[in-house]
Amino acid sequence: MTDKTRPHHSHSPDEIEQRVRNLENLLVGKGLVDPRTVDRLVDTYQHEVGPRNGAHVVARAWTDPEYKERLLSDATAAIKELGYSGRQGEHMRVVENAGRVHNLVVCTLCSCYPWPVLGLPPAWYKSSGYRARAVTEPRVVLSEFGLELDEDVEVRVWDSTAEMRYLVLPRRPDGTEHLPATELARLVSRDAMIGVALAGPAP
Amino acid sequence: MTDKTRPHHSHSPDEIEQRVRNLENLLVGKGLVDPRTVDRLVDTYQHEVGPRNGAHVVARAWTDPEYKERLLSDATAAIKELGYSGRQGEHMRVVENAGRVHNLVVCTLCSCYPWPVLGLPPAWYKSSGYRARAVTEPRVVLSEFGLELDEDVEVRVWDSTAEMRYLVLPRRPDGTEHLPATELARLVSRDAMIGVALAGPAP
Amino acid sequence: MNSGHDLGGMHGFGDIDQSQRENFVQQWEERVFGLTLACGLLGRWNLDESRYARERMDAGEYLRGSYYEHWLHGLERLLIEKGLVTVNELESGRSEQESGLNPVAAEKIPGILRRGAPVQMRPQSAPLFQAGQLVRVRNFHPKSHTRAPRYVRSRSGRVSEWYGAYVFPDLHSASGEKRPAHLYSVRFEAGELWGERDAEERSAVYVDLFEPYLQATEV
Amino acid sequence: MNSGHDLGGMHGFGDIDQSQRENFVQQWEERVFGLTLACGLLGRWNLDESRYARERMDAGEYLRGSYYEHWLHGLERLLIEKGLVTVNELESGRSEQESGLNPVAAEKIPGILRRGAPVQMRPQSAPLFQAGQLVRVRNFHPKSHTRAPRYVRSRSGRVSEWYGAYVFPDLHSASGEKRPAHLYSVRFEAGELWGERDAEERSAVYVDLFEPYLQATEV
Repeated sequence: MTDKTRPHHSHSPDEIEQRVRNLENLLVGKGLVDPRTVDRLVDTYQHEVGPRNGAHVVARAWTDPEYKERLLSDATAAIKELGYSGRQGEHMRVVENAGRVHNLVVCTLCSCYPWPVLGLPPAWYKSSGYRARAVTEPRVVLSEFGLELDEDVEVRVWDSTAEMRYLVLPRRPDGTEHLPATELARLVSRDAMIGVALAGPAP
Repeated sequence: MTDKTRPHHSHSPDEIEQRVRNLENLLVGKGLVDPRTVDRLVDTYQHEVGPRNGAHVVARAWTDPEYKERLLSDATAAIKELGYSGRQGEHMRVVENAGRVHNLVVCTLCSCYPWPVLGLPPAWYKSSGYRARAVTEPRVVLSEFGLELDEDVEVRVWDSTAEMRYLVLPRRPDGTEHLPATELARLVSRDAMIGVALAGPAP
Repeated sequence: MNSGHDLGGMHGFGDIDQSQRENFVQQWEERVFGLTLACGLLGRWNLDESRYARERMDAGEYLRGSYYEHWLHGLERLLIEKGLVTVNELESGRSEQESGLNPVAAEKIPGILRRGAPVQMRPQSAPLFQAGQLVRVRNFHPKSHTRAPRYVRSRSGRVSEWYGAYVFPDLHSASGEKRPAHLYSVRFEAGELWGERDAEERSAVYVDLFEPYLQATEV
Repeated sequence: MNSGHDLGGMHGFGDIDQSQRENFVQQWEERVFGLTLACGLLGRWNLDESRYARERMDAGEYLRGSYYEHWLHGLERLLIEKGLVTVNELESGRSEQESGLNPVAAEKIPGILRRGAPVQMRPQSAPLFQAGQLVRVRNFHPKSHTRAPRYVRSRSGRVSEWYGAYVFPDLHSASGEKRPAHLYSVRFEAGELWGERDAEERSAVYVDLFEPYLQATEV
């Protein structure tokens, strides 16, 4: 449509950039914020905390039935065993793709997401379209992500409306019985732990 | 808030003006539109059709009980008697402020409004705020318009969701028994026929 | 469709700007108004299609945009969708081919406006509901055009009046087919719509609803 | 509040832009993220207040704006509302008076993030509902903050799990008071949410809902 010929945001990137720079200068000037603290916060989630943590948890669950049991019954504690805990993951729950069930996670009201195991969410997870549609037409959404579910599979959508954060435990791919946990973890993508993909080698 | 420092619309007036001018030139160039027709349409609703028509109807109803009866039972026909009919008023209904009842008209989905008797709606009638709030907090809306209703008055809000157009028949002000219909009509404002005001001398 | 246009019950818009007492706020709006009506008179789309065209505007653009920006968007969209202009033409503003149609002449306008376009039809069946009857609006969420606002879905009210049969807009916007549907004015108590805690006292909303939106309900 | 943020079930957004696979799309977003967290650590507002601050963004701006524009709006709003900066300062970008507060040091960040801020509380009563029980979400439309999305209001579902008692966000955002409320995961069949005609087959939505949102319902 003709929308394409028109700018999609009300404020130019330059304007916002300037506004944010002014805000930071102001907050630093008032002694409210230490810019090194801001750097540290950004750096933590850019480089330290990310979906490798979640993949570690998943691979462990695939290879250790007792761990898996603990993970499904008390995810927060089981995940902490592996060293992951804290902000935006104070209370976690793991939902398993098993039998004829596929799970999908969304936050329709904002962008709740299990930071300690997945880091910060991808921009699409926070988009209006995903938040609006994941609960009404999850199969259509999944098929846009390239995931066509069999008709007899039930889709369970988890809308994170409170402080419980959800992580999908994907199905272990066939033919991986011989692989060690470190190799298995490489098969677990962030998208698989949100539920918009299956575990497996990257396409 | 800081919103005030930022532009409120995505496109500058100049941009839209140019876009509309281009569109009109294109449509005329393609032989789809005669600019004189556009002039005529605008002129009709700018200068010919307006709330004086509705005021005429109301004053007649105040002074002619039989007319009022016809107006309340078949508004479209009764209004046509006075020469008003047509587009966006093909089907009309008049609701009377009587007893302990006050009526208010809105169109939450777009901007439906009885053109033949009121002309085109004021911009506020089409605003998001009016459309959103008239159905949830009509008393608050009315009080913003300066109309404080007694607690025992029932507010009836008419949401024009189909092709029926609503006109409020306001209460005749006290002490006007001696006035002829032509004088009475001057006491009937557009706002009174939408329901956000009472009939009476302009404040 | 559930989108930005379905405003009943939405919060956060603040006070109403009563200073805008005229219909047209800016000059270009007059032209958009006239162009929309003039193009509508070509008969290539109906009123329900034009409403649906506006509703499909991106929800954020709709809510940020002024009223006649909705109309402008709807008109451009319909002109393209109905093949009356091309995207290229719209972007360049230059006609690449004459339409071969005859624009409606200015002289015809008074008669056209006076006649209007009534949408009442002969009913094909007896109305299912009667005045005084309790009904419930169905819970449905079509992506297509509907005139049942979201705030009345699943809510129960009492039929206040039967208006006769009218063109059913949900179908009319989708296919152009004019099928009659019984139309009712239904009265909803404010407490039923918004919950007793959040509703104003002594207040009711009357909504015009087509029979396919409604089902009988137990008292 | 019913506003632009309450997106579940809204139409008209088109395909999801999957190309945006990173969290930060533009450089300034990193700063907004860090500033928001750093200011939050001053302890002048809680998480629910910061959500409510974003929700109060004009609905059109919210839907047109990018995610971190919501955050930027919310942060500016809270800084002003809580008296940490003045409108003048925000507009000029120049500090007119030092805050006298101590900013959180970078060295403290790892510990703070690792500890997080748990919101589970000791229950003050036994939970009213049990797993397997049918419940209905109340029909309510507060202008204030709530975590019951509009699409589940009035809908019935089955309690899937009781999670314990947690800080009740509706109150927490309004007054800062931490009052425990039982939290349940409730399973809603898609047909119950969207109507049989518009729902996908074999699909259910699990929503986390606080006890005050719920009432027992007959089967």
